[in-house]
Amino acid sequence: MAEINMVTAINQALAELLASDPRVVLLGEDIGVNGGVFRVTEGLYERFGRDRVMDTPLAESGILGAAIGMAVGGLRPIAEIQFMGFLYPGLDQLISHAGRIRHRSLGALSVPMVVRIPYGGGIRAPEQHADSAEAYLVHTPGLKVVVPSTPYDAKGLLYAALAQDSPVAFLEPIRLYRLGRMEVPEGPYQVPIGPSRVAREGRDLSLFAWGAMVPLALACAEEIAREDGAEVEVVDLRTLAPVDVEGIGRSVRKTGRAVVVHEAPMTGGVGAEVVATINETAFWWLKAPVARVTGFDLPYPPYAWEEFYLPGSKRLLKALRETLRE
Amino acid sequence: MAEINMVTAINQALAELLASDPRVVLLGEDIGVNGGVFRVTEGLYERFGRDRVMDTPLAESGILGAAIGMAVGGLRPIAEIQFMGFLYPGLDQLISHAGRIRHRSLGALSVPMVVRIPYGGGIRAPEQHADSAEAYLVHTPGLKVVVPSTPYDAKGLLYAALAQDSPVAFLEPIRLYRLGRMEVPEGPYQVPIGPSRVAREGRDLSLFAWGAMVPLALACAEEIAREDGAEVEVVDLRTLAPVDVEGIGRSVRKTGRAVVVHEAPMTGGVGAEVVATINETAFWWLKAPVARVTGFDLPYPPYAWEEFYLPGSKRLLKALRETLRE
Amino acid sequence: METWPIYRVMGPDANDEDRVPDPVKVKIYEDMVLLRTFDEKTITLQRQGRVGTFPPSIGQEASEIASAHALSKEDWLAPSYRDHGALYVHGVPFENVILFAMGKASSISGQVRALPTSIPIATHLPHAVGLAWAARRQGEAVVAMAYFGDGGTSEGDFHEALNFAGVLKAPVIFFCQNNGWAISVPVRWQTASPTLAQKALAYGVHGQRVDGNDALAVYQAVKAARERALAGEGPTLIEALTYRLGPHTTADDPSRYRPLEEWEVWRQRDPLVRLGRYLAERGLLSEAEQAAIQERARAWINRAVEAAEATPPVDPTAMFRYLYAEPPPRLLAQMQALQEEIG
Amino acid sequence: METWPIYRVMGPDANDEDRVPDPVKVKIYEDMVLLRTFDEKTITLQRQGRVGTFPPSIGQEASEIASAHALSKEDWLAPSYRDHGALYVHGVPFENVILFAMGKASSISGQVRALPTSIPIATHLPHAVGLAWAARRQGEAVVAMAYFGDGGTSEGDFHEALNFAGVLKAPVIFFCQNNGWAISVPVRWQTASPTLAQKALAYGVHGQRVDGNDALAVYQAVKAARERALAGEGPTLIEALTYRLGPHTTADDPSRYRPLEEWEVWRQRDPLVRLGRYLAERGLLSEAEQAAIQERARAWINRAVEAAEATPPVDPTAMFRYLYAEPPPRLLAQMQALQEEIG
Ligand SMILES: Cc1ncc(C[n+]2csc(CCOP(=O)(O)OP(=O)(O)O)c2C)c(N)n1
Ligand SMILES: Cc1ncc(C[n+]2csc(CCOP(=O)(O)OP(=O)(O)O)c2C)c(N)n1
Ligand SMILES: [Mg+2]
Ligand SMILES: [Mg+2]
Repeated sequence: MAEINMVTAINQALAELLASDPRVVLLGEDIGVNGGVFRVTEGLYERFGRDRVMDTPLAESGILGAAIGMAVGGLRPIAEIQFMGFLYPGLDQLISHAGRIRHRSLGALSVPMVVRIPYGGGIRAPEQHADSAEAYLVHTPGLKVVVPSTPYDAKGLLYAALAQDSPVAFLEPIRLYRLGRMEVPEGPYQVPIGPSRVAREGRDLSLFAWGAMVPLALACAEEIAREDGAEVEVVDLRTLAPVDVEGIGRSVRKTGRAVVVHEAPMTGGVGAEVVATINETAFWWLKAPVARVTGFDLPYPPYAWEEFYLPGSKRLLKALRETLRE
Repeated sequence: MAEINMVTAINQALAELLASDPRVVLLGEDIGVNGGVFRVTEGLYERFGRDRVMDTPLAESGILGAAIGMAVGGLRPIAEIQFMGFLYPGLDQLISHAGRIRHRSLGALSVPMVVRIPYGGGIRAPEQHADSAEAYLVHTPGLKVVVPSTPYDAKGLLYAALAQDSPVAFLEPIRLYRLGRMEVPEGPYQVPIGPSRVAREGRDLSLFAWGAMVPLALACAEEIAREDGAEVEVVDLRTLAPVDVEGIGRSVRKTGRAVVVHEAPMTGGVGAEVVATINETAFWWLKAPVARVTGFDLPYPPYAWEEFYLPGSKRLLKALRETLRE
Repeated sequence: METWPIYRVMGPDANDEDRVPDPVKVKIYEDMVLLRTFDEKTITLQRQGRVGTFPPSIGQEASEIASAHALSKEDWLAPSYRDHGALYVHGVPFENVILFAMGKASSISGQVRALPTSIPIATHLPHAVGLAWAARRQGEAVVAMAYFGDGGTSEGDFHEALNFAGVLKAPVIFFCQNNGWAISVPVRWQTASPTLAQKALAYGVHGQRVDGNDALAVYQAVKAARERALAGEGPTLIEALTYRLGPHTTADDPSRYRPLEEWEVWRQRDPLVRLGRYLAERGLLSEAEQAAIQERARAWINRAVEAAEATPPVDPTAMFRYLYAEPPPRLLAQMQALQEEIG
Repeated sequence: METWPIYRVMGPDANDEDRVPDPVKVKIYEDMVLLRTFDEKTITLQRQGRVGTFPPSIGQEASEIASAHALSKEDWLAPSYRDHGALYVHGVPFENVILFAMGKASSISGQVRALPTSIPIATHLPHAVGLAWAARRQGEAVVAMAYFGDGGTSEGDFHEALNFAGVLKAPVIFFCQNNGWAISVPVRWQTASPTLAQKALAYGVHGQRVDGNDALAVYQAVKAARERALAGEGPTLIEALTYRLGPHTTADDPSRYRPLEEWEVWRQRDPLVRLGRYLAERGLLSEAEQAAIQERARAWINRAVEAAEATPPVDPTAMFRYLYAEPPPRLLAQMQALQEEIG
């Protein structure tokens, strides 16, 4: 098996899906001739042609709305939103339609589409190119939301996403695109949507993370093991919606302590949902308040401030130690 | 002082603001000649003319975007979105611009605008006319979000909203528009944005609510007092963003138990933020898990299902009793 | 600047009337009668609290009904909230339309190729583009048609959809019923463009104005747009000039904003009366036959309403069944909680 | 269909050149040189990791600079990410432009009447309408001008803004730089409309095509639109035909999508060379003087970059200062936590 990075893993999955299922079409801005601004769709236009890998006009609501129509009409569209900060002009299509058509038609129609959305910070991008807006999606009934943190999961979750009968937002952590390589099998396999993944076992504290926060979480867990002799369990949520109520509860019932880390602003972020879910499933096991380690309640700042804005190991280690101490 | 309902209180505030401040302009769909689909702007067009009370084309992003420009340019626009379910096509303007211009200009520009948004269910409205989407707004840095539950608060919060240097989403619970009357002073007064309001004192449990859930919360609190002899403190959050960290913590540190009730779907709703805030400010005082009583994780259903979807006294009383019992 | 003639078939100097088969003319009339009868009935039911807020099509029956008759059943429909008439023509049983008005059913049903009515204005236009594209990719010779109003032309999604469709040359028809008003906002406050049809020029697509109270013209205009689309000549924007004679919905009071004189003018142009007169003149349907059709419609609707009211109340937990193929655990727990709650 | 002539001033059979004052011509040239010099320098800095991703305007200097020169300082500017040139002309010190490229400052500064550059495409167009309306209501004789690209015409907000402006007859100029490409998407895939200017017809507003590499024509076109707006004749959509000679941003590689021949053709039309030749021919600025201007620009930019790099690193907590007039308690707590974190 080849060791590949996340960009290649997603590209491979897309190529295999296009090759094996004629219903699959890709659409988005600059995904065709240019191969995508992150090169995720590289080579697909050349191989599958303009009718399957469609460079669209610059219009997010149009892209998502057209994808909805395609999905209802029998195709399996995979739409790309170039950066998460540009999802907002198209958000209505996800909230008002993608998430509701199945419900509103009482199951007669469904919307099996995938929306790929590069997201998150840490790469010195221009303003408004580093948003983490997963909370809006998680609060939208009818949408599933997944976030891979490894090349293997990226490919497997993409296969799983395309097999759903529901629309799936597939969030791609930009910072991890080329950060590491791992063995990824060729051909189809699915990483199930729903269950979280214990990325590191531990008995003393549950650390919940997703996307680019997972490597940070793992690194901090190692440091805590080394320096403090405590074992942090790192849970990569992987699926944000539907939330893995059982997986979250199980881990915290074991450890009795929890921290959740994300890039998005704290208030109303998915971290709040994790805390609330812990409160509901593991309250009696809790030995300390759950800590949220997050971006600040500010718009993502210009990149000179980025390192201060994003949760880093200092901020996370402090929270872990405080939570372990209580 | 006259006893008036919430529609009249808002109408009165708008009329006074238009009369006293030439910078105030109203804009929205059907707010002029027609006086608004809920009659909230009744009579204002006739009195202040088309340049101050503007019937706009049918375009939410255009309305909010124009309002942003007006606010930066020195006016004090009050935009109306006809129903909360129609905010979504304009959400980008709030997320990408209204909430960021002050930050992105490092304070050189500000966006003092108010967006009035009728919201919520319970009136047998057509599909997609009953959404409670406050969670999207609360997670958006730079926006303030207020929700009155009484005519007095409606007028006072509107005055306060217009005095802000920030954009304020002013959510109007449709179900309460004409539900009760109370004395409301003529002329200006502000209900401060930020602090919650203890609508009913109690020592045994803190019940957090806003909008149309407040009367429900009060009724259930009375019933619990009568039937169970426990005293529920009802906290009307009133301001959802910035969240009243101190007020929430104070009440739960006193009572040791909490329930939060809202109409929106549970997952990722503002209830999660309330739970997380309690976890951070009152964990050591908690005697039971905090219960969330909410709409289900579904799109708002057709109106024949409405009574089953919305939190009602049965659902809330059950949660209160369980939480009191633990 | 191009001129934008208004296409007519039933007018004095119009032609093309023979291109509409006589049985189709009669069927269009019957369906228009049924729609009018239902709308009038439902306004009464709403006043009695027996249905919720309801948007009647009174005055727009020609564009509403004749347009849908020009489609094939394989075509896709993307309707708005006011398009129960078109949905019925396209295959949704009227029984279902009634249950929907009672909040008990979906706006669509069964095997009909239609989306649920779009409540947020014009946001369904991109769906029609996608449906058309899907059909083409799958080798089907069908079109997608979206219904919307004059107000809908102001929404960003109108623009994005027409632009997409133009670029793709997708087989779509954008059917705009310009009924003069978007609730209380007259067209001249909606846009400074002298016509809505000319907005097509911004997208390199075909624009067509048609007399929307001329059922035969509407039928022909949609037919022609459909043929163009299937011939690979791309989308058409049709502006059907009509008028809403009733309120926007049962919650609306048009006397607050609409000059009575304007209404009077358009009442004289009632599309149902006009088609009835035409059919009588041509000997296709006598006045007596028309009266019988109206009577049958009334009786049928009354029975159907009674039947709908006699259907059992909704199963409270049914709402949990449809959102996902398999409801996730938390949703199942919510369903169980509701079950316990209602006992 | 209206024809859409391309307005030129510097062409063979063009006129109007005397309407642009000579000192303005020279100043436009100087500013174009400064912008070109800065953009070239910044591409190098980016390769060295000294600035972040950067969008140069190389090839578009005539439309970028001359358009802004046609405004009054009291007018409002609503720029896009590529419009640091226009912002500079409108009053943002170039020092600030450099700091912004380094991620250390806002895209605007001081008392200039401009919005921060809009990153999401075309979503700032409605702001220009609001600014224009606010100015009119406050009795100011000013306009608002929005900058955007060919790709921007596909966004819903383009449509909503132009439609609003048309209805309000607001004093707005929509200045579209059609540089042929939206990143990798050519205009013909962006829209099936043969021109962008004709999109004005959908809104009852004035549409104008201009040679965007003809600095004097751009200047005159904006001046004329401004006068029309101030005379109460409503908004104008200007399509300035130009070309991006460089990459979309420093992260982009145009060789992946753009035919070299096309680029060659447009390189021959370099607006800077063209204006230089014109000024030399008219005896307004000799080649030697032009060389001196270029030399001064280089020296100035080098010094300014050094100065910008020598500014102290940002204060980490400064980002908390601006979102609200008074930061709410949780935000203050976050600021204190950061303060502790960085020690
Ligand atoms: C996005 C959105 N905004 C606002 C509304 C509220 N609303 C419902 S119908 C309507 C007017 C629609 O007018 P038009 O498009 O002309 O259609 P008509 O009702 O005349 O058929 C408005 C503003 C809505 N449903 N969706
Ligand atoms: C709403 C939105 N969608 C996508 C993007 C990503 N993006 C940045 S520039 C660009 C192309 C813009 O092309 P055009 O409007 O022609 O302007 P130009 O860059 O050529 O000046 C795209 C797709 C964005 N910034 N905003
Ligand atoms: Mg209408
Ligand atoms: Mg361009």
